[in-house]
Amino acid sequence: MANDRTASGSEPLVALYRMMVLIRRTEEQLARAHQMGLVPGPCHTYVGEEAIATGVCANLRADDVVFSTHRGHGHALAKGVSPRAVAAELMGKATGCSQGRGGSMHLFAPEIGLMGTSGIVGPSILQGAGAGYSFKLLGSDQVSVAFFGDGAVSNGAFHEGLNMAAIWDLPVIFVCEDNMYATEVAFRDATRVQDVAQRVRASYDMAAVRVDGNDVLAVRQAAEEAVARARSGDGPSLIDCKTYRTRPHAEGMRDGGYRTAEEMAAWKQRDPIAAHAAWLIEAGHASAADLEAIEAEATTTVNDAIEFARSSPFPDPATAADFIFSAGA
Amino acid sequence: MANDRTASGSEPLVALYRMMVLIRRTEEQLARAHQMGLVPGPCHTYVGEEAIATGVCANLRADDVVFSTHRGHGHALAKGVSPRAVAAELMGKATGCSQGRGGSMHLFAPEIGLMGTSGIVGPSILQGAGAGYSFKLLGSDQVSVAFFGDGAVSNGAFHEGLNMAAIWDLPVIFVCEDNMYATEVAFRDATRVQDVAQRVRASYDMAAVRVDGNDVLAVRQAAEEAVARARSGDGPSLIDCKTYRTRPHAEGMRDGGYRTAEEMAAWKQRDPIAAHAAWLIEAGHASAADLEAIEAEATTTVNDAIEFARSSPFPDPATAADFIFSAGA
Amino acid sequence: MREITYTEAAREALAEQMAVDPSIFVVGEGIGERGGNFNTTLGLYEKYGPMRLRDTPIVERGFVGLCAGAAMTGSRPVVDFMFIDFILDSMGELLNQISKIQYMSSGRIKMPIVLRGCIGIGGAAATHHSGSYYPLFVHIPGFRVATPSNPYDAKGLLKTALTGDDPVLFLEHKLLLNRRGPVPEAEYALPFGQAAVIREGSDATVVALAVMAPKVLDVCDELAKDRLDIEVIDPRTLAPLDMATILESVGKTGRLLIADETFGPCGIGAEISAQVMEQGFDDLDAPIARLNGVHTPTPYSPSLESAIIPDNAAIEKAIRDLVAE
Amino acid sequence: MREITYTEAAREALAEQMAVDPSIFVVGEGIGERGGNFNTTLGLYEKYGPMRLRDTPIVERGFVGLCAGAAMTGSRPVVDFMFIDFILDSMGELLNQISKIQYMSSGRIKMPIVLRGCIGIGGAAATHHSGSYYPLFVHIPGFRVATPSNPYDAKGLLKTALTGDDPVLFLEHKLLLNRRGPVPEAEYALPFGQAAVIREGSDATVVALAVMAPKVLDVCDELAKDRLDIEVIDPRTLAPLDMATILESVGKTGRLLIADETFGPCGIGAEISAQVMEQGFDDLDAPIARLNGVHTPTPYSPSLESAIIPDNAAIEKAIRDLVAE
Ligand SMILES: Cc1ncc(C[n+]2csc(CCOP(=O)(O)OP(=O)(O)O)c2C)c(N)n1
Ligand SMILES: Cc1ncc(C[n+]2csc(CCOP(=O)(O)OP(=O)(O)O)c2C)c(N)n1
Ligand SMILES: [Mg+2]
Ligand SMILES: [Mg+2]
Repeated sequence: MANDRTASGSEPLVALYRMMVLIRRTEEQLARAHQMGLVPGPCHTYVGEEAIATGVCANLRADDVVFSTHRGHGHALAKGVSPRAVAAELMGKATGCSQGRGGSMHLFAPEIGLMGTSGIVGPSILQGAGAGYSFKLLGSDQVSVAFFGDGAVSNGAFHEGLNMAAIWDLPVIFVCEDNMYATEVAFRDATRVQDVAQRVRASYDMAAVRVDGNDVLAVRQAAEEAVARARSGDGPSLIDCKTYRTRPHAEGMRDGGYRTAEEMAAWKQRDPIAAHAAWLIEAGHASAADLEAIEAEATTTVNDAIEFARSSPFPDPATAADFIFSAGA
Repeated sequence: MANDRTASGSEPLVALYRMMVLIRRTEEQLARAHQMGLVPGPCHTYVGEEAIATGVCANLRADDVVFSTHRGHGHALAKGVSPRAVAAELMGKATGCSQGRGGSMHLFAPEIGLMGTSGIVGPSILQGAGAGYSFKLLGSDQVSVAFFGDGAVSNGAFHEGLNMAAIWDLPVIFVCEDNMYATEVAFRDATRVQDVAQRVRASYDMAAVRVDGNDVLAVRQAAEEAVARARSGDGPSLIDCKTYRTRPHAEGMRDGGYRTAEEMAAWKQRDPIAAHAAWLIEAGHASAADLEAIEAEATTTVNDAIEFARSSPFPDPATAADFIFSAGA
Repeated sequence: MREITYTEAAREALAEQMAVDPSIFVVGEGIGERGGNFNTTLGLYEKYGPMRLRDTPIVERGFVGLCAGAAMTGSRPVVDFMFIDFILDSMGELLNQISKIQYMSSGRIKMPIVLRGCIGIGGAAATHHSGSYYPLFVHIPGFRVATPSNPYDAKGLLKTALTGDDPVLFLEHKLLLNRRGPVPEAEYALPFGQAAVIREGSDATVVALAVMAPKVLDVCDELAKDRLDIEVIDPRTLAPLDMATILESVGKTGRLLIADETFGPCGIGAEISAQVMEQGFDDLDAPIARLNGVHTPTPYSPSLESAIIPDNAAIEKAIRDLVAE
Repeated sequence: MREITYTEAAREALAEQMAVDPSIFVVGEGIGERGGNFNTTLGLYEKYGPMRLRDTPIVERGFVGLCAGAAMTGSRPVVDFMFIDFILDSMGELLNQISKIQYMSSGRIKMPIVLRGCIGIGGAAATHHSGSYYPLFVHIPGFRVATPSNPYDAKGLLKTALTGDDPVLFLEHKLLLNRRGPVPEAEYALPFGQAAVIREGSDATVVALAVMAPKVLDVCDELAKDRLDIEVIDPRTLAPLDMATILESVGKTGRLLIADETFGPCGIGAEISAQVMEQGFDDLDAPIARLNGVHTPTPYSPSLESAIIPDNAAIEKAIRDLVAE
């Protein structure tokens, strides 16, 4: 609505766009870098799912914490890790956010609350619950967010983690990114009931909502409520986000067989960035030119990040076994 | 009803009584033997919960299989293991059903479908599902039963196991023995939703009913339906049996603090054996004298079993490492 | 003889056994229509369908426990972990159930289950996809552990795994998967517990397992130019471990190096060293040496990754040092 | 000096640290009001309440993973497994997360977590309640592993565990729990990686850990009557392992036996043997010997159970054989 178009009213809405575009451009460039052989290890992109990390992290403070998965670039960026640090990490450089130790699936930036992405399905849920336990024990009002895919929902970690968070009223937000597939195993084949929010309410008596994961405003709103609930001591929530990844499970993987071209095309129509752009313009929060400028800016930022990463040094082999134990131990 | 009092009509109903009494007497004698130092290891009795194993196993064939828990004496007996073999096992004798290798928590009689009791919470559920997978794969009409306590419901094995059984339509009957406590942790503290059947329907779309676990006829009826469902290829079921153990978690353990004398007294009033006895007499299926005779018979059988166990030899120490691998391997 | 890849050889073993034994089924993520992340089951789904090629949710503990129950009741499950790292969530089912049930039941229940997956460091897979773990399964009683280093062994050992009645860890190093080698068309199987002397020599013995076998062979070919004549043994299975072949070799050479990519502490090298100490002490002309990967989680960056695995230079140095002792 | 039990000593360490460090909390089944199956937390719930003494559902994987997240964010969790066997369901969280996160985060995240539980064979606990498993955690990088053999060490090592920033396995042998011993009232802590020479001698060295330490001491007292003068070393922590003390002793005695109740293959004895081989070969007057429990699941029956653990007679024979070599 036009009368929302004040600096303070529009800027947070435009910022959502800015972040989604930044994630998209970074992912596209990382995919290219992977094709060029600049990313030595695996690379799972977040293309198509940007609204979720963006909408959730928009509600977080720097001292709130996030635990993420193998598909974690978007969460890292949305939590504030720079594209430089992400790109350098994927290229295995000393300037990466994990100093080259981690790669795509192990991004760490604890200074700003990115407590790690995990190559194993499940642990983000438990560690997220654990951070919530810490905050409650220590009397802090920080909150904890655990991201995970539909693939985690059948895993024991999901059930053990949500149950503990529920019975102990922990300040945790569980964010399920249901993109309908775990690699090529469809969620409908992995379980008979795909309404995760309904299950969580019925089994754990936890606040749980289902949202369109491609609608950044819907995600942001659900997360706002969940964060408020957690921060005020009213316990955990689950946000069940329906979404779709429009690239293969990982770069370089064949993507056929398990999903149809029609399905993919239909979801591409529902691109979260395009949808938010249209809304911003229609509601008068930004002009097409504003958005083009944002895209240009993102392109510049990401180009710089890739260049930074390429020109950064590899870590010193002599440090390969450093940091296994804490200093002085 | 009196007109049910034909030999064929009454006998199965009386048999339920016979089995429950046999379990009770065996447990009482094992508890005594434990106090006397004749049972060298731990001993978890089934006193108060006899109706469940009895009602379920009354529907099973010898080639159907059962997977059980640390509290497995009742399941073993109901599946047809002799009191001699159980008592001897608890005394660590060569004549025990596990030849002295197992003890109270590891009873095996695969010849008659007792596929093992487990000292670890969880595996019975997964192995039960696996036997169902086998039967389906091999085209057999056998069914599989997994017993477990309320303590297993929060464990990941429960969720992973039930989900697999549901999505693959396995011929399995999951029997939850909800005696309200896992050692001294109350089920109400372990989870916010204690209606297990409701949870299982909502999360796994599995047939699930809640029954009075102290009512042997109710259990038998629920199991009859579940077994028929499994045997005819219509998939798994869960039976959520509410019950109570009237002895300590394990023999020799202190039993105070976590439950009140009133609660215990109230449940003792609901003794499954007394209730069934009253019903049998009232419905005209047996006379008080009939039941007394059955008790006397059980006492004789169990006394014989204890005597047999006491006088049996310990296993030969030279066999301590036999059977780790299959023969010839 | 025809040459096929390691993966093809193992797949052939699986396909042949699935054709003759309808009780075999495979579980894993993406092992159905997709044919496996590492092509372990390619083409089999079309033949045998979903009951025998079972795509699963991500429930490693769950499906291992399920397979235990299936193995106990007449089936012969093959668990395809893809990366063996994912086995860790199922350790309770493995160490407390699968390895113990034959024993507990006094041999009345069998446990014919094959647990397979890719091991090892390579390709910047990083620390959640680079584990090996075999010493854990050698330490715990009740497992057979096979680590074939070439296509011929891969097929022959998997055949034995699929026809025996014991739990078998079948571990395929990711850098070996695409290596080609001769594999006869005729039926064969390789017994467990029989090491292969893959190179004869008299100056020293090197026990090299999994990916280290071809690496050590390459180095020894180089060393031969300097008239160093090294015997190389691939144990092929770590449980049972064929100590007789190793001891015989040490009796001849007097010197022993154990080369193993994974960790040293409480590893395979330690066990072999201790056994040779106990049974072949007098044969030793020099202390037994171990060459292992650095004792650290696996870093991602190629510059760090290559620093923690024993490369050819490290192997050469270890052998030269041993001979010089 | 006052004498208290092993359990009391460890509980004192926990109570003292909980009093000064509000970030410590304990999770486990029955560790709240009940005070722990082994009285590990007796009396603490009354003082500190449920947030710090947290009774849990039976979710070993879950609460270990939860404690990892808590340790990463400023808390200091103590996981009380009761029987250490229950740790197996959490191996994924331990081996892939807890042991790796300090490394992965380049030391920016700490992992101060204590994992405690009862180990060992005894009392017909049978095969699901008799495991030890410590070689697994020595093999995998990233853990500290303590196996105190007496009350003094139990308190001192737990203090160090509770003030350090690394994951520590604190393993209490069930047959030691009620043993009494001197424990000073004054504050103290024992550093990790420092073995104790618990008996001096010159004829041979025996490394004896956990329950084997008191057993070996008893046997050596007997052997002293025959003028056999045995040095006994308790490593106290297995990771880090104080090889310097062992090597020094072997330098003096020339003979070494490692006595360990748990399994031989890829065990602690293998590692010590291999290291002495590498660093102390010339000191050896006889092959290093290992004495271990039989490599089998633990049977229930006392007649079988006692056949698989090294008893005093077996210890005596092993030492006599070693000295006679
Ligand atoms: C415990 C475990 N098992 C298997 C894998 C291999 N794996 C990596 S990603 C993936 C699929 C994950 O699906 P989902 O959770 O839906 O996340 P998405 O990739 O769809 O974002 C699998 C099976 C793993 N990482 N961890
Ligand atoms: C994985 C695991 N953790 C802990 C234990 C210790 N333990 C033995 S019985 C028990 C309680 C089980 O409760 P429930 O499942 O309700 O069965 P019940 O004893 O009430 O019949 C516990 C915690 C165990 N056996 N296995
Ligand atoms: Mg998904
Ligand atoms: Mg219970």
